[in-house]
Amino acid sequence: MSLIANGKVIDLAFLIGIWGISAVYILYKERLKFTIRRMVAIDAIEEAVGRAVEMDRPVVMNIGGGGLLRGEYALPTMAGLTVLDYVSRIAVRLGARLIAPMYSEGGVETIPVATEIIRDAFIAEGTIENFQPEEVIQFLPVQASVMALADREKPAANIMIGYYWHESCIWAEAFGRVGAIQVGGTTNLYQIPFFAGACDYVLIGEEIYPVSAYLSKDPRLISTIAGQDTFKWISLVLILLGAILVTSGNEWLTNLLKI
Amino acid sequence: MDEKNTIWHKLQNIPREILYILLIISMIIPLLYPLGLPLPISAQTKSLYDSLNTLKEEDVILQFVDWGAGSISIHQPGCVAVTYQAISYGAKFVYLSTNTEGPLMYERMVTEDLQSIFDKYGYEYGEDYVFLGYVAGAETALAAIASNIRTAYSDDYYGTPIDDIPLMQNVRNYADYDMIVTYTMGSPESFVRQFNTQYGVVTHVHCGEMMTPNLLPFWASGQITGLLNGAFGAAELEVLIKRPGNAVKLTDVYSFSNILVFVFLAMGNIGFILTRKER
Amino acid sequence: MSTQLVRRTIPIIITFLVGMIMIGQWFLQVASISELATSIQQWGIILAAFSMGLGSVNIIIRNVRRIRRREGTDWLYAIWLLFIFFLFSIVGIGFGSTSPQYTYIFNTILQPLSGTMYPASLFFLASAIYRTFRARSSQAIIFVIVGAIMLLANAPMMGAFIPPIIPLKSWIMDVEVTAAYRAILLGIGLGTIVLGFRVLFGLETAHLGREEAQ
Amino acid sequence: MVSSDPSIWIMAFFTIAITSLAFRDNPLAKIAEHAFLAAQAGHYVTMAWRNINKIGLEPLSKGSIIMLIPMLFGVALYTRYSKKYIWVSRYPTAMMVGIGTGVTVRGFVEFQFTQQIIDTFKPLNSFNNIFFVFAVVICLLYFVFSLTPQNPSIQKPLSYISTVGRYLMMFALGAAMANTLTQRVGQYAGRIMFLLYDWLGLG
Repeated sequence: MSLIANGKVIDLAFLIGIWGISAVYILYKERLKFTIRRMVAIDAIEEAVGRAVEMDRPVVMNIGGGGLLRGEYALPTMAGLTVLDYVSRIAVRLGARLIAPMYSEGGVETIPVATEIIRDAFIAEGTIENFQPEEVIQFLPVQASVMALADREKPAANIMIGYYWHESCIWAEAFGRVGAIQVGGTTNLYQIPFFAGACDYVLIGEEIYPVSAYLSKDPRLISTIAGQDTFKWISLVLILLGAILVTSGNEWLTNLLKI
Repeated sequence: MDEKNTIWHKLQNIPREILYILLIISMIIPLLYPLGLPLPISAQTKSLYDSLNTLKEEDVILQFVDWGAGSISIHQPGCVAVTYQAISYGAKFVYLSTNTEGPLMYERMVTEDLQSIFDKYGYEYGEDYVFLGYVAGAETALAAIASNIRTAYSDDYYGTPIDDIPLMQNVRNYADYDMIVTYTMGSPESFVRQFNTQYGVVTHVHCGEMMTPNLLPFWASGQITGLLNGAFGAAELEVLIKRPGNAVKLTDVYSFSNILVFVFLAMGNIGFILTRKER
Repeated sequence: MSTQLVRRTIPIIITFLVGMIMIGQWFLQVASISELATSIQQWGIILAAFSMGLGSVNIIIRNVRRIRRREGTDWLYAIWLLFIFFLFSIVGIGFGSTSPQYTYIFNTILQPLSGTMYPASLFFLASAIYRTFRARSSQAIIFVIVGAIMLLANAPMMGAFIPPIIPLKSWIMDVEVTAAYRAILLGIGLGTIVLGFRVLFGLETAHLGREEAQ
Repeated sequence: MVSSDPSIWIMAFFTIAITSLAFRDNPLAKIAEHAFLAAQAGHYVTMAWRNINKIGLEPLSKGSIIMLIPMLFGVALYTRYSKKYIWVSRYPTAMMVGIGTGVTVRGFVEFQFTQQIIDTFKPLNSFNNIFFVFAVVICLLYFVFSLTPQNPSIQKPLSYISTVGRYLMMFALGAAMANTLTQRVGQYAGRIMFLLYDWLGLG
């Protein structure tokens, strides 16, 4: 009666491998110096803010209602906060007016963090005096209040990155309706179709993490992404190898993976 | 150019309220005058039907009543159809729930549909079917149920200690569950992980249409045996067991409403393309 | 140093130990680990039940504050909210959820509300489809065309008018969508496994709050 | 024949009030929304109490002292509301996160990695199989963000491949959008059934 349950040996090996590689990459992140490839999403965000400056209309950025208390929702919310930091710096530098509506029901703990981030952007540009905290407006994700903001402000750009539930189509429609360029991304697989439909550029699922890693240059996040990429390459090779072997009737790899 | 322009602009700016009223009307008509259109049977529903046909006397099926009031119209017909087909093989049912509204949904389903089926086959509560009620903890509770059901339930929903229930005498853990079925809008993947991946228990899922793309890869690999695709799945199963009910009526609604929303999508985009030359 | 140990390090160690016991139950055939894991899972059920009450405490605190502030009609809604909350919790705990009294208030109040709240987002989605799902770019054209085909394919009536739509729907779902979603799920699967590593080894402590972040 | 049962009328009122939220925000909708938040929280308390009672308190009263640990940890969750002792609530939270993460992640490797790869070993002898295998490979390449070959001669074809991957995924997202709309129609049609059959007594 072997120690490891039958049919689970290879899975345990993969688990140890995935965790091991992540640990090694994180430990030697300075020396390994991974980088994130330039992503179309970042051009889309820059273009959206640039358009807002040209048309002298505000930029709206929202990070969803996920909050910071549960890992599954905290990570996309933190990615949203990183992009908020980047967007607010560009907006302040180019003189575009930034509005960051936040949920007052879900994830209220993010409001002080977001306010701090926007204040830092103003401090960095030395224009702290025209930072009005009420720019960080609290909203229930009720259609009326979102629609009202969109119709009143008529923003040129709307960026939504974070964790969303079924209110995502309320946000997407409200700002798409007034002609804003929209960039949307969430890890909630059920909400990606709405962003794909309503936004000019959609970040599909975990694509929001490399975007935030690229912007924040956080070596730990970059090395975590590199760890996952290593195993994406491994699964790519396994799939191609397995398909070719199975085509010639050889079940060797299939049985190996089932040990 | 102006006259043509206004039509396309009007096409794009129909007020929301009119769309909603059209949508509600498109749901009312087929509910009052059912069409009864032929339904193609999908492979996902067929694999559930075939799996239920392999049931034998005294087999135990765990049915997770995990839907809430929001999806009674989709999930209740599915659970009734599965029970109707399985009861003809003499299978025993353990109903339980990981959704807080589950217990009230179970009681509504019994009074509306299941009581007549149980009476027809002479099924007694406690002997042939039992309801254990709600357990908190989502996937953690499933792990406990799989390894030892008595850690999650010390009695049934009506207070009878679990060891005094005849049916539960030989129902202890995964080895005693012949198959499990979950009817949920939440996370059916957690059921597949804790029952099929770990112990190889046959797992069926009745999910909403929205979740089907997420679950098809697990059906294709055989980790999910039967997959009911929302109201379509329930209706197809109702057709296969020759007992058409509310789910078939729902697919009539789909004929009207989906085509209406297709018209919305087409109008919006035709108007957009034709007014594009100005922009 | 001791507050650091007691306030952050021991909770991180608890998360690690408990997580490893769960993983041990999965991979190792050791009876003692498996029994320990099952009993800890029972503790998890009790903790989950306790945490369900946290939402109610938040609601009570927030709405008592709204009543004290007495702004316009806002505080009337707060009183109405607290009345319904105490109606459900007192009848629920007092008579028990199987009692006819509780079944009555559930079926009359919560069932229609919960049964309509989420499905009513149908209207928001329908208006989003009409007003913002536009074929702006070549990728959006693919999205709109396939969305249109599937809307027709999801109408059984169309099967009579355009018979090839049935095999087309099953090809779209069983080949294209399955392949694309399998790739997305492989990516998310790896992400979840690495997130699990960071949570269990204390690299990810969002759930512990941020006061004494190192 | 229109129903005479007052509770059916209350249910119809709530159904229409919530639906009116989609048309325009109005006091009726606000009453219904607040009632929903409160009733749901009250229902959670009721269901939570059953679990705590049956699995925690009763065994404890029957002498299994070990149950003292989860019960005390459960009570400790509520120290979150005191400024001074908020750190105590980290112990139950840490345990819950440990159990939850462990239970979920342990199965992920086999569930969402090895079994998915094994099922993608399709014999390349039919169009569907070839399309399937290469669609998975191309979409997977789209999700490689950091370990991409540096020399430009490979980067060009790689960027074309990831664009093809994006088209394949937008294709799938279009189908998912249609299915989401269909599901919501099916859910809301249930409420129309209640209004037509139970309330107005038609059909």
